This record gives sequence, structure tokens and C-alpha cells, in this order.
Amino acid sequence: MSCRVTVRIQSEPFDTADEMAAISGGDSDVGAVVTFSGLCRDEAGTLHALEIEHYPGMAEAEIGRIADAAAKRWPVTALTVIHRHGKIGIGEQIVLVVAASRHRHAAFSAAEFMMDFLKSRAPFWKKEHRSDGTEGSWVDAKEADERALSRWDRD
Amino acid sequence: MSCRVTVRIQSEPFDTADEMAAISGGDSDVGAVVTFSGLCRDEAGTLHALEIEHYPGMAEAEIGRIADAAAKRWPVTALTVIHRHGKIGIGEQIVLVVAASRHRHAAFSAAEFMMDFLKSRAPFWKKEHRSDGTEGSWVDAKEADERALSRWDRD
Amino acid sequence: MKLVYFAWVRERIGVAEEDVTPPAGVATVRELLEWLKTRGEEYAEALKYPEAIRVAINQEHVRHDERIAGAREIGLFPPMTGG
Amino acid sequence: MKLVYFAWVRERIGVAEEDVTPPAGVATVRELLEWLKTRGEEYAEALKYPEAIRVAINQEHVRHDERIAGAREIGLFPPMTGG
Repeated sequence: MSCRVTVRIQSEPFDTADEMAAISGGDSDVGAVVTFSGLCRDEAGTLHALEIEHYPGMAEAEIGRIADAAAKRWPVTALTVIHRHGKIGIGEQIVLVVAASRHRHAAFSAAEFMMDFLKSRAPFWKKEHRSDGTEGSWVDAKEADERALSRWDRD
Repeated sequence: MSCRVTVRIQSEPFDTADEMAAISGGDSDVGAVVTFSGLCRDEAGTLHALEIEHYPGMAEAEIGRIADAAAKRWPVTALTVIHRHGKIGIGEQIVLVVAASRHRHAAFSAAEFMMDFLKSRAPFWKKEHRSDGTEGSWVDAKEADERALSRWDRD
Repeated sequence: MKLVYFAWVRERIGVAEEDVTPPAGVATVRELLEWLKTRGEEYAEALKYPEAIRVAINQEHVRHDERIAGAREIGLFPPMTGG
Repeated sequence: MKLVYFAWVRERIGVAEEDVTPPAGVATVRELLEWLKTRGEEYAEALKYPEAIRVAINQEHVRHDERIAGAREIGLFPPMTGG
């Protein structure tokens, strides 16, 4: 099955409804669309923004490789990933994954697989902008994110 | 943790972007929003619409019970379910589930759990409107949908 | 008690709802379905395979061995296909 | 070969990229990291825990035992935190 893969890395905000319409529009065989939106949290009021750095070129390539792996594993008809870089305010969207398929299980699994691998494999790094004006630090990678990958080995 | 649960059964279309904004708006602790949209497929051109019948009163109550079970199981901050009834054309949305939480795993799991139980437990029935004008039949329940519930016993 | 029917159960029986008073001795959902089948050909046809019929008492799913005493409303319908 | 640095690796080393010619004998990623640490205090500080450094050759992830022969571009960076 062929799968349309769309990957964009950009500093500008994006419109989730437009991306959802684009992924299912014109394809009357799509029965399930799953989206994941990752938003910038304020961490109990301590942050006022995040700065996201990325490895240009590799970020697109690596996300494309993750999408290809997902498309090989589940019968999805289309996958879209948009990841922002630069300064992102509280409540703004950082990342969007959209997966479309005939049936729901493939769409859910592909979207969650994409996010798990994107978190630990796509070359992006977050630096905090603190509300109190002190210098923020780089966000540490979470062991839980690395562990999340292993469950995709099993099934 | 308290979870805002919104359940609506309606014949009119709805706007996914509005529902996503409503679920995360004003809550700066939401880091993950997962949506599921179920669309009306044309089944290889044989259908031109679906007619959805429901059990008024019970449909809302049963979806509310499913949402409460999801909210008990995962730390979600808000859950929205909208299910349409009446005649629904090809490509139109039948159902929307939105789950918001601090972290992605809870949002993905709660949304998928909701859909699995909604499919086999919420009192809705689909009747086909066929493209060739012959009388359509009631859509049969799938054994796979019933089986999908059992995996929520394990973990 | 009020019975409400949906989807092909409703179509085959020919009404969406009705009030019935089952005879004494009809204590469970299973017995209710068997009694309904005796009420006419359309009921016999609709409820031919009782194990395929899903049942809700007062708008909550129940199994066929559930007792119907105290039920205000009993819904009978095919396996659900929403979502 | 071109080296590119990101996040705190970039901040600690003080440049975003540079061209280097490692001496003969530096064959693997691990040996490259050890050699870089000898180039100054900022490198020693940035690469103090080499096992914490993630490496990409020609924009693909590699392990530290990967050979660097033929690499046009090597990226050094901390564990990723996107999404």
C-alpha cells in the first residue's frame, strides 16, 4: 500500500484543521484520522517559552525515516508530521502528527509509534525560557522516552 | 485528578478545531492532545451515505460511563466525545474523540480505549444508503471490534 | 414496562416502542425474549436468534440472565456498530 | 571533515561547526571524541561524558563503534528532546 508522507520543519505556527482536511480530503476510503498535538506547557508557571533547536536536513530526513517505518508496519494511507523550531510560547503547538487509514487501529498505532520515535530519535533540543528571567537550561531527555521505544519491538 | 468530560450526540456537523481549542484552552498544563475522527467511507464506491440510529438518553449515558472509566485509568485532564446521528454523507465525520493530558501516553491510551468501547458498547447502529439505489442493509458488528476490548483487560 | 426497539429489531417488530405486561413467571431477560417470540410472527422473526439480541435495562447494558423486576424501560437491539 | 554541534555541545564548544582533519589512527566515533577532548578545555568540558553524546554521520544516527572513514559531516549533540 502506498502512503503519502508529508514532513515539514518550520518556525511558523500551523493550522491543524487544514492538515487534517489535506490528509483525508478526496480520499473516500479514509475511515480514521488520528492526530497528536504536542503543546508547550508552563511547568507550573516557571516557564514562559521554549526555544527549539534542530539539525537542519537531518531532522527532515530522520522524521521521514520514522514515517517510512510506520507506513511499512501499518496500512496507513497518509502520514503528516510538522515540527516547529525557534521560540514557542506557552500553549502553542510544537509538533503535529496526523495519521489516516481505513481503520482506527492502524491510525492510532502509527501516530503513537511516530511520536515515540520522534521524541528520542529526531534531532531537536528544547531550551527553557524561565518566567523569572534567570537563564533557562536545556531540557533533559527522559529515560521513560527511551524505554517507550522498546515496546514497539514486541508486537 | 479531575477530568472535564463533554459528551454530545447531535445530527449537525461539528468543528474539530473548535473542540481541540476548547479542550486545551486556558489550561497551561496540557502538553498532549490526541484526536480521533471517524469518517464515513464509500466502501469502494458502493455507498453514498450512512444513516445512524441511536438510543437517545442511553447513548449519552453509556459514553459518559466509558469516559469516566478512561478518566479513572489514565491521568487525562479533559475528554470530549461527539457522535452524530441521522444521515451522514461520504467523507463526513461521524465521531470525534479528543483527549488532553500532561503527557502523550495517557492521551493516546484514553482516546483509543474510548473508541474501542464506543464501537461495541455505545448504542448506535449504521444503515447503508447504497449508490445504486437498492435498499441498504444494517452494518454488521465486527468480531474484531469485540476482540479489541479484551486487550484493555491486560495492561 | 416499556420496551424500546432499535435498528433491525425495530424494523422487524414494526414498532419503535410499546408497553407490555409479561405474565408472572417471566423473571429474566432470557425469559422475556422467549415470551415476546410467542406474541406474533414479526416478534418470532426479530428475536429468532435471541443470543444476538443486546439488552439494556433502564439504559444500562445487562446480560440475559439479569432479572427484569423493577425495570421501567427495557431496550432490545442488535450488536452496536457506532463509532 | 565537517563537524557540526548542537544544543549544549555547541554552547560548550563555542562554535556551531568547524572543519577538522583528525590524525591517522582516529578510526571510530569513539576515537574521534577522545581526540577532540585533547583540543582544549572547552572540548574537554563538552565531551566529558562521551557516552552521553549522540552522533550522526552524514545525518544518520550511528553508534560509537562506527568507523568515520568517508564521513563528509559528523554531528555531535546531546540526547534529543523534541516532540
